[in-house]
This record gives sequence, C-alpha cells and structure tokens, in this order.
Amino acid sequence: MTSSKKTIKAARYGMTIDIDRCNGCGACMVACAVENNIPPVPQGGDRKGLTWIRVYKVDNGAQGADRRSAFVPMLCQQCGNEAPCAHVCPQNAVEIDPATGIVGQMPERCLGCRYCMAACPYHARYYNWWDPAWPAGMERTLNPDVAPRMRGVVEKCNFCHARWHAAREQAAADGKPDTEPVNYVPACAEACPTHAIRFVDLNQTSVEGFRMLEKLGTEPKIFYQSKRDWVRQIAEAPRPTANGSKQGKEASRG
Amino acid sequence: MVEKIRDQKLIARGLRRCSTGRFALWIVPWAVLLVFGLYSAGLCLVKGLNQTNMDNRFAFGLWIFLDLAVIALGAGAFFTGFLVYILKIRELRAVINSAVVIGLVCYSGAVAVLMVDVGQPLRAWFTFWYPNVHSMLTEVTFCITCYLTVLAIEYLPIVLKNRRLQDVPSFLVFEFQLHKLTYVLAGVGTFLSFFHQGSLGGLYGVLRGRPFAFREGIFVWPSTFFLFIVSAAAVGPSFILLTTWLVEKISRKRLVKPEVLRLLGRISGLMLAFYVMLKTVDTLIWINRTSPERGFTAFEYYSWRPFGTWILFAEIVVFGLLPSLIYLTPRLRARTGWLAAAAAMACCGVALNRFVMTVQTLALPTLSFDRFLSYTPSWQEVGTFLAVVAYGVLVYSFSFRYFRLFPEERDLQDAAPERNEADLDAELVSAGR
Amino acid sequence: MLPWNYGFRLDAGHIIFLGAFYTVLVVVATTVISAALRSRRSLRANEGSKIRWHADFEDLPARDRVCRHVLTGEFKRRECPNSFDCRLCETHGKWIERHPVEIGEDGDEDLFGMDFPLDRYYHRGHTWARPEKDGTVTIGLDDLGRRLLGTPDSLDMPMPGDRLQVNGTAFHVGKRGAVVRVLSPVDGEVVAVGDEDGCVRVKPDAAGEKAFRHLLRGTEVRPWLMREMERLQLALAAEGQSAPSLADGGVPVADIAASYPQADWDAVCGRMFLEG
Amino acid sequence: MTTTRRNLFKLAGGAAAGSLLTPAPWRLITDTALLSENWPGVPRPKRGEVSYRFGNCALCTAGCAVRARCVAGQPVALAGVEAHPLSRGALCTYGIAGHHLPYHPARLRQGPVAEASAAVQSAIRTLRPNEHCAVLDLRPGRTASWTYRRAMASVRNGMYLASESNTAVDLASAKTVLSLGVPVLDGWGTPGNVWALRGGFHLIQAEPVESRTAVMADLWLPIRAGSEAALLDAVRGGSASDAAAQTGLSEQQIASLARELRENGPSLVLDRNGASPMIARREAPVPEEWKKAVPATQLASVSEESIRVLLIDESMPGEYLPWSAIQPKLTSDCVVVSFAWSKEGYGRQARFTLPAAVYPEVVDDIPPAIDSPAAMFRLAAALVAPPEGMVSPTGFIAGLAGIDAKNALQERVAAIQKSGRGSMFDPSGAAKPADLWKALQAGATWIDDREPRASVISTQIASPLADDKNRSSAPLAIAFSEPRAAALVSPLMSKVTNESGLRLGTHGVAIHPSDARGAGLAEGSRARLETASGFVTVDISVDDTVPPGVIQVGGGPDLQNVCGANRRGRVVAL
Repeated sequence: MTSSKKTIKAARYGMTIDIDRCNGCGACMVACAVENNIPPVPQGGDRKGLTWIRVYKVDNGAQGADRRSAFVPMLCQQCGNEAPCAHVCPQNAVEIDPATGIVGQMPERCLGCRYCMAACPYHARYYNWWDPAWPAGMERTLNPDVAPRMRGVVEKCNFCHARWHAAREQAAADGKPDTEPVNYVPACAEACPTHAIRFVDLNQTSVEGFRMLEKLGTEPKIFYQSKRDWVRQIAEAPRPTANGSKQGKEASRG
Repeated sequence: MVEKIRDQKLIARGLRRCSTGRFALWIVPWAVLLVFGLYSAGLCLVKGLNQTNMDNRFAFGLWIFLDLAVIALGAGAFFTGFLVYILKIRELRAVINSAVVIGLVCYSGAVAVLMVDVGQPLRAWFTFWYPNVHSMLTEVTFCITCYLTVLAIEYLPIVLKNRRLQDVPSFLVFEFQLHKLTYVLAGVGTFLSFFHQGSLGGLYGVLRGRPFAFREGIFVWPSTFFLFIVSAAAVGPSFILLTTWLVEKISRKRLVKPEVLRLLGRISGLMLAFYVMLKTVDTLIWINRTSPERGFTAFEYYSWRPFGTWILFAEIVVFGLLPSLIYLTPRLRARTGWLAAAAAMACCGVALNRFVMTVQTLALPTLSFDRFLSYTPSWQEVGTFLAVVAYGVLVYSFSFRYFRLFPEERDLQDAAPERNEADLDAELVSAGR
Repeated sequence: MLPWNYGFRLDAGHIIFLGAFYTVLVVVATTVISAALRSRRSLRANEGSKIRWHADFEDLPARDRVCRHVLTGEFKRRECPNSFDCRLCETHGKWIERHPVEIGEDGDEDLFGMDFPLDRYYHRGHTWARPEKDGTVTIGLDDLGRRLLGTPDSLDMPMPGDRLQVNGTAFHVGKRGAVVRVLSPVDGEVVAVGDEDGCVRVKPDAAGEKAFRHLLRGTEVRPWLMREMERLQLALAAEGQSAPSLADGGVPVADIAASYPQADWDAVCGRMFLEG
Repeated sequence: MTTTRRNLFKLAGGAAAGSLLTPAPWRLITDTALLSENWPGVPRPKRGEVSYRFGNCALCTAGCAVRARCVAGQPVALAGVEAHPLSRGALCTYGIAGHHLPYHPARLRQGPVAEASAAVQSAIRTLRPNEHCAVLDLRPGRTASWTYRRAMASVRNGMYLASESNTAVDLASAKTVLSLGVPVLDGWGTPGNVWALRGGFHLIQAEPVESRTAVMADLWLPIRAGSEAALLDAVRGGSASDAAAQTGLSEQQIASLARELRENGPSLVLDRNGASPMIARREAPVPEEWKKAVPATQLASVSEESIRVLLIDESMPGEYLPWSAIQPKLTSDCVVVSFAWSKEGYGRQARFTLPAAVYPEVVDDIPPAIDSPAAMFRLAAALVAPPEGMVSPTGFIAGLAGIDAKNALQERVAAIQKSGRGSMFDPSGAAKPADLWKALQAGATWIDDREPRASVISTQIASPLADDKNRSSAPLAIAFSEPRAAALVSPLMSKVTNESGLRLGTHGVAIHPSDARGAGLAEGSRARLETASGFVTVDISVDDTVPPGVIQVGGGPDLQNVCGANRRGRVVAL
C-alpha cells in the first residue's frame, strides 16, 4: 500500500459546505455513523457523544422576530498547516497522509490522553467514553471496511478513508490509473439530500468561501459558503456575551 | 492489641516519636481515605472514564489540574537538591531528606493519576515506543518517568539509613557509597525537572488552537515553558517550608533551625518576585499582541462568569506579589507565622495558575457559536484526587516516623530551651581548666 | 525510540531528544552501578565496620564531634575532621610535638568518684587500652562505661583470632533492650578473651606512641570525662530525668541504669558510646 | 569445565543481555501493540462479498429509491439513487439508517396470535347488526389496502377506515407556496423532488417556531401558535386587522402576503391536514375482480360505539389518528388488534398487539407521495429475512374473510402491465423491462402518465381541531417539529437527537426557558405532557428558539397520538 502511495499524485481533499443549502436534517451525521461504525452512546447527551460531523444551529444573535438561524455542519476541518492535533500527539497517533492531505487518526495507536482534543479549536475530535455497543444483532449491519474503535481512544472524521482505499482499488480494477479515485466521496457528502456538502480535490478545483477561525492560521480545508453576512461572521472569533444565555441555545440544539 | 505492636526498634535512636497506638490513630483515617480513593480509581479503570464528568469539551479535568499543581509543588525536591549539592548551600541539608520524600510523593502520585486518566493505560509505553518528539507531552512523559526513577534512587539512602536496615552491612555500605554520589543524581534531577516543569507549561502554551493558552515562544518553547520553571522553582521551597512548619506543628517538635526556614523563605521570595515580573511582562505581551493576532481580544476571555479579571489579579498580585513581599521583608520573615502564611499563599498562587491554564482554557469557547461550559468532577474523580493526598500523607508520616528526615531534629531536642549550646561550651571549657 | 521502530526518523529533533534521554539513562545507571561496585569492593576489603563508624560519626550531633583539644580548652572551636582518628591528623601531630601531653605518674586516679587509672589510654567511646609487658594490649570498658551498663544483660565478645580495628566494633553489650557496640581502641588480633572480666587481649598491629596517638591519656582524661558527664546529664535530661550534676558533686552510682528505670536506656547508651 | 549453577545463571544472563542487542525482542514488543487493536468487547464486522441491491424506502409514502450496499447479503449501508425521477438520490435522515430497524431493541418479537384470532373470530361471529368489524389502515393506497377492503367486503358489517389517499399537490406548477407549519423542506413530500423544484416556487413559511423549513424558506412569518386559520381567512379576503391581532404579524405583512398569493400565482397553500388546491390522482390499475371491495370510510362519519372489532395495521407507519378520536367509536367489548413494530402507538390501547415484519423485511408496495401528481407503483424490497413469529396483517385479515391474498401484489402488477399505461424507471437501466414484476422486485418504479387535466378539489384546510370547540385552557400551544411518526427509528438516530440535540427524539419536546422554569423543568429532565386526549412521558429540552407559550413536540407515535388532535397541552414535572 505504501508503495502504491508513492505512485499516486498528491491530492488535497477538502469540502465546500453551502450553509444556505443546509436545512439541518442531520442525514450527514447518521450517514457518517453508519459508514464509520460509530456506536450510539448510552448516556451523556451531546457532551459525551460520538459524531464525527455535528450540525450546529447558530443564529444572528437577535431576539424575537428578527432572529434568524442557520445550520452549520462541523467536522474535522482537516487543517492544512501543521494541524494542532497532529503537532501535539505524544505518540504519532495522528498522521497526515501526504497523498491526500487527510489528517488521519490511528485509534490502535492512541493512548487516550485527549491532548489532541484540548488542542483542537473546532471541537471536532471525540473520545470513546464507553465501550462500543450496538443493540443485539445490529453488529451485522457494521461496515466491514472500518474497524470499530475500542473504549478509551480518540476518533474523528477522516473523510471516510476506507472509501478512499475502496475507490482506489475499484479504479485499479477498472483499469483506470489508480491515481484518480474518481468515485471517492465521503458518506456525508454523498448523503446530503440538498447537496450542501460538496467534496473536492483542492488541487484540481479552486473554491471560494470562508473558513472557521481563519486567523488561527490552521489553514482548514473545509470551506463554508453563505450569502448572508451574519452567517459569514460566525467564522470570526467569539462574540462576547457575559451571560451564556444566548449560547445556551446551542446548549440544547446542536 | 495496638500496644502489642512495638515499632520502637525501627525508630532512629534518640528521636522521640509518639506511641504506636497514637500513630495508628493518625494513620487509620488516611488509610480509609486511600482505600476509598483506590476504589474510585479502580472504577475508572475497569468501567472506563465514563465514570468521570469529563466530556469531549472538558477532555481534561480535575486530574490534570492535580498533576500540574502537585508536580509544581514537588519541585522543591529538585530545587533544594540543586541548592544543596550543586550550589553547596549546606544549611538546607536540614530539609533535603524531607524534600526528597515530598518530591517522591508528588511525582509518584501524579504519575499514578495520569495512568488512571489516560483511556488505555496499557498503551502508556507507546509514548516511549513511537515518540513524537515535537509534542510537549512526550517531553513530559520522558522526563517525569526518568525523574521519578531518580527520586526513587535518592529516596533509597534515606530508607537504608533506617536503624534496623543499617544492621545489614551491605545496606549500610551501599547507602554510604550511594550517598557519596548523590550530587550526580541531584544534577540529573535538576536537568530533568528543568525540562518537564517547562514542558508542562509548554503543554498549554503550544495550543495554537486555544488562543487563551497560546503563547509566543523562544526557540521551540512558548513563554509558559519558562514561566512554569520559574514558578515551580519559586514555590518548591515554599511548599517545603509549609510542610516542615506543618509537621512541626502536628508533631509538636522543633525539626529545623528557624534560620533554615528563613533561608527557604528568602530564596522562595526572590524567585517569586522574579516570576511575578516575568508573568506580568508575558501577560502584557499576550494581551496586546499574541491574542489579538489570532483574532481574539483578551477581554473576551474574562467576560465569562465566573472567570473575571479578578482571577488574573488574584494570580499575579494576591498570590504572587504579596507573598514575595512578605518573604523579602526581614521583619516579617523573622516570624515563622508570616513565613508559613506567605508559603501557603505562594502555593495557592501556583495552584491557581495551573487551574487557569487547564480548566479555564478548556471552558472558554473558541467557535463563535459554541458556548461556555462548566464542569464539576464526579465523586470518582474526587475520590482518586483524595487517594493521592492520602497516599502522600501516609508515605510522609511513615518516613517521618521511621527515617531521619530532619538531621537537626535530635540536636534541637537536646538543646533544651533553658540552656543553649554556647554557654554550655563556655562552662565546659572553664571546667576543663 | 529505536531505529527499527515504526515512524522512527533520524532528524535533528529525534537525535537531540533521544540523545538527551539516553544520556540521562546512562548517567543514572552508571551512578547506581558504580555505587554498587564500590560497596562490593569495600565489603570485600571488609571496611564495613570502618564505614559504620564513619556513618555513626556523621550522625553524631555537632557538639559531640569536637576535637580533643577543644575539650582541653586548647582550641576554642574545632570539629574533628578525621572521625576521632588522630593518627591521621597533622594538626594534632604538630600540636603534641610542641606541647606534649604530660602523663601523670602511674596509679589510680579518682575522677568524680570513678576509677580512671593513668596507666592506660582512653578511647572516647569509653574503652581503654593498656599495653602489656608481652607487647599485647588489653582493652576493656572504662569505669563510666561499666557504670552505664552495670551488669550487662548480654555480652558478645570477639573470638580469639578475630581482627579488631580502631573505631571498629570490639564487642556488643546488651542492657535493658539496648544493644550497644563498643568501639575498639586499637588495631590488632584478639589473642585472649575475658581473663580479666569484660577484657580482651589483643596483639596490636603497631606498637609505640604513634599507635596510641588517637587515644586520650593523662591530663586529657579529666576534661573529657567532665564533658562526658555533661553529655550523660544531657542525655538523661533529654529523657526527662534529673541527672547527678557535678555542681552538687553527685557521683554516678555503680549501676546508673538501675537508678533510672524510666529512661530510654537505648538512647542514653547510644549517645554515650558514640553510636549514631 | 563443570557446569555449576552459577555458570548457568551467567549463561542465561549473558544470553538475555545479548538478545537485547538484536531487534527480535523489540519487534516482539512492537507487535504486541496489535493486541490492543482487537480489544475484547469490540465487535468485529463480518466480511463477505459486496453486492448492491435496489429497493424503495417504505418508511413513508415518499418511497425514495434506495441502493443498499450488502455484505454477504446483509445490507450495511443505504444510499439514494441519483437517476430516480422523483427521489433524485435523496434519502432523509430516517431513511438512511432504515436497515437498522429489524434490530431495534424495542421491537416486538412475539405476540398472542392464536388468542387474537380466536377472540376476533368469536367477536365476528357474535356481531350485532349495528356493529362493525373494521380495519384501520394507517397507510392507505397500498395493495394491502385493497386486500383489506376486499376482506371487509366479505366479512359481515365489514368496514375499512382510512384517510383520503388519492389526492396530490402539483408543486411543479406552483409559483408561490404558503405553508402553515408544514415541514415542506423536511420530509413533507419526496425530499429529492421538493429540493429539485425548490428553485421554482417562492416559499412562505407561517409558523410559530423557526423550523428547519422556516430556516430555508424565502420568508418566515413567525405567527402565534394556533392562528393559522385566522391568517388564512385574512389572505382569503377576511379582515387583516383581526388576523394581525391574532397572528401577531403586522397588517402590512398580511396584506403583502395576500397580494403575493394573488399576483404571483399559481399559489399553493399547505396545511397539516391538506392543501389547496389539491388535485385528484388516479390510482395504479387494480384487477377488475377487486373492484367490489368496500369503500374507504372516514373515521369521523362512523357512529359512536359501533365498532366491535378493530384491526389496526400500523405495520407501515403513517399519520396516527389520535386515540381520543377512535375510542368513542368502539363498543365497550370491542376487540382491538394492532399489527405493529413496537409497543409504541396503539400498542398501549390495543387488547392484542401482534408483531409485524418491519422494513426492510417485507415486500410491500408504497403508495405515491403527496407531491407526486401521477400514480406510482414501487416495492419495498425485502433485504433481510424477518425473524420467526412475525404476523402478516394482510394474511391475518384475509384469513378472517377466507380470501386468498398471497399473490395480491403479482395480480396487481399484472393488471398494471395489462393496462399498458405509464412508464418505468429501472435503476439497472432497462427502459421497458419484459417482466414488470421482476423489475419492480429489483427496485424499479412504475410511473403513471399524468392525466391531461386532473380535476382540482379544494379541500377545506386549517380546520379547527377537536379540542378547539371546548377551548382547552392548557398553557402551551403544540407545534410539531418532526415530519412524521416513526414507531421505530434507528438506534443511530441518537446522533441527531441525544448526541447533538439537532432533532427531537420520538419522546422529545422542546420548550422555552421561561416555561421550563415555570414548570420546574431543566434540560434533559423527564416530564408528563398532558392534552385533552391523554398524556405521555416526554424528555424535555430547553430551547430559547421556541417562543414562550409554545411546546415543540417530536415525531413519536405516542406524541402524535396524544397531540395529533390537540392544539394545547401542558407539561408536568415527574
């Protein structure tokens, strides 16, 4: 596999997410869980949950009738410039694949120190607080291409890396140059009924849009798009609010 | 039944210790606490960290705070060792043994808690196996494990000096030879401590994604690296001072000459003053440059209750400047009470600083639509925390009872208040003529 | 961590980091190992008792480590650098060349009601050594020592043929739960045991004044003994006992232990026999 | 030399030390890392050869085309079918995880079949003349529905209860759509179709809560809960001032709304119970001999205490009729049998609840969705085998009447083929397959030709609901947040309900912080939701996007059951 990696011309996979097309249905979250064998967590609500992509409901901060909301899918932003998480992992459990630019997480290497979670400004990393457990019989519906993670390790979005492998093998089987896994698309992008999430190779196509917390200099590869000014502003640093009441909303809804 | 057990033979000759029964009475509550703590730690190990109240946002909680604080307090071991063996400040020999025990307790406790804190303790050795040398945590892990070994070796002579063990010639000899080489260990310990105290600070200073903690660096290390070293070195002596004072109060004995405490105080005070200066400069740079550059204005951090600017004030002025002033004012330093108070404040200060670095950093939201979170540890976490405290008290109590932690103790207990050494000599000399 | 591990890169970072790490390991290991080797060596060279004395001497309170010339008032303050082995001490050598100790005429000397004959040398650990005509040396407990221990509960004497070292353990005496090791005043080989009670005949390695230079004699004895009485008082006082003070001319009774039943005799004897 | 023990020790020690210099032991340690990879307790997914099977999602009438990725025959992932003319590759949140339903822990696995049939038969035998044996069909318009009607025709006093199913909405031709709290963009019609047409119409969402549809609508009118009727009157020419007073909108807003509906036509008004205008939709052809079946009866028109036997088919989820509306129609000794997935829904009220096979275990046809003007015929393929002891509702009911309905589907398909009407969509690409039945089983869809001019029926909408007559004094106005009632949802739905709070779960309700405080409730606490037609235990989530005085309820059958007929309710802390 490493050998074939050398033959592949480097891609920089990324996404554009059109917030104006996202109706917050959550199909991406479920599709992701199905694809990546993410178990339902028994308790702990949204703070001990496992969902590699999470749709936040955000609003313009106004009250009453002027309040307008939007849905923002947050997944690993696949930082392009020395990802904070990869930089801090004590045992190289986070590795950036030069062939794809994907920030990969190796659960079988992970110690569960959660330093990477503290380092991630996007809160896109999730910890297995519980033993992975599915209702009886439901293990049969697990995706054989992805190994379920054990308790006590960190996991996160890896652009459905298994699909990347599958697509490349497919391409090879079809006699296409395996340098282009043509039909490679992560589950969330595939599932999005409104096509708000689009998966792109940033080396092939130029995209515009804004990125979350750009000033941190992490160079995310997820580009968000919106025509609404206030939506574009959410990418900036926090809007200070002395009482958490406004934020209290996201407390309950995403 | 307690009377049956006579441990007097184990107690160093000429040291007066309370009866076995009373000692047992002192030990039992701590032992109970320890057992409870071990139970809760066991729960976390067996059932997993879902037992804690940590979550994806509060990936670190009480335990990391405990580790950082405890290791900062334990810094007394390396710093005193450095002063005694490298700078040859002989007065401090009076507390070096005690310092070593404290250090051992702190570090072993911290490592134990870390083992509970990680999700896969059995993979702890991966850090050594596939080290990512750019990670501060790797540095911490390596240094702390090494230094713990060093401390254990430094502790060995103290144990071997126990009266019964000394009867075994090989122990006696080994202790003698090892003691002669302690200065090497002290040197190594200083080197290691320098790095892991620093990298503990670096741990948060490098978090580019967390502008509240992020600091610009010198070479590969952020400024917190150096701040932590200085603060640890400043508080180490204070903690030794505090513990010594406490032990004197609890055991109702004079263990060291007041001069020693004053010396500790002065050293701590100087370091503390230096630290406060550095910290102030660092904070100003952070507020005016580092943080804004990354799109965050500093006052936002303090707009979240309860973390107002008061916390900054408390950290730097109340628990930093104030104790150092007390230390450095001779008139106050002369009073043991003031010394102890200052020491306590200094310790609180470093604890508060570690708290801010860990908990507040994680509580503050980075995404604009994210929210400020609060976190209260579960009883299992608290239990584990208490286990470390109990463990420390127990180890120290036993060491104090059976080993000679304070070499001056016997002299002091002889020099009965009414007749002090000087006029005794005079009398003898005259008698000699 | 090791070249054949996954993800091992030989870049500057690794070299510096792991280099430092391994250096530390090596240093620590070497320290411990060398300590072990050294102790092995000194055990082989049975320096055990010597080291024990050194350790004990280190543990003595500063006041008990003073030079013999401080006792006599010749020096104001001096701590003995040679752990009471004046044979190694130039200062002592020079000093006694200039003013040699005058030895009083033979015969018993009564000091504070205790019997300290002048025909012998006294060790600060309350033993004496008396050169015999046949070149052997008899060593035994001095009077204060005897009174401290009274009639011992246990007594383990060396066997003929055993070697004794200066400041090494000569024999052990047990009294009221306290087992005290009595320091030997001379180097030599035991030839006979107990022809006088509690005494040992030793064939010394060296003869002549130099061999006994480390021992007290003549006029040195009184001030030393005075100091010893003081220390005894202190020790007893530390035990919360009112001791026979020199002021009221009190004389130590034959069996001091018997007259202080409450005192922690272990501590007292330990102190008096210079045991750490 | 002699081998002493010492020498042996030396040898061993030397060997150990020496081996440390070889890679062997270190490699060994490295490999032991693999141990922790397959940690005990972590399930290992079964491998197998991968195949793709096509079918249609039966979770709602949208019946989106599904491509199932199967490993060794077991579906492990569902995806849409891009080329499908109506569903266009879209699958909703519920549909994507549909293949988990058979393994839901709350699923019914056995039931008192014998007792049930005995009881039913005896009841039928002793039917009094004014009493009925009724079938309540939650998803009318299926072949199974025809089977029920046929069966009821041959049972004494047989009756078939169902809501109107042969009406549709012509979204394609609409320019302006006024939706009165209808989740137009969140599962109301066929998601793919609605999104495809979305560019074509101007969507005005009048709804108290900023729902997912409101977020995406061109205009959101935050009206007061329960004032839909007033708004509608106003735009139909009623007085704008009253409407303004009731809805809380300004008169200008109402005026401009009315103008837009008038001028930017054709306009369409949607409401939870219907739409206007609606068009009649031909049904897919059925065999002639079926035609002598009983017609569908509306529950409202049934006289009180006249139903002696009630057989409820909730094996395919649909709109739950509130039990409070059903109960008065039942005789005191009524035998109620429910065919269901779980104890949810009518299971609580029925005397017998019999376990029915769940999607995707049965082959069943899916009636066309409300947004499809043309009839459709497609099958939900059986991707996995149902467990033992499942009862087929059609089998049971046909058995009562002594008619044979095993091959009803084939007969229907034959009739369709005979009619020669319609066109085919075949995911495998064949334009006009020879064997329609095979093609349909393989996931094909038969689409009827549009009638040249479909008759327009204007259904009366925004009708006052049951308890509005006796204005309930309950403090909270009910607003639905989830599109439809699913008795079972995939366990993975916890991602959107518990683990992110994006949607409300089957027992989730959301209220404004002030109301929560008033009722002494906090985020995540359990409470009792009470309406005129009963109560249900719910999980509270506190959300200040819900206006004060409104309770937003999730989509579980229990909630539908309790809230369906009511506009007001109250929450009581448990």
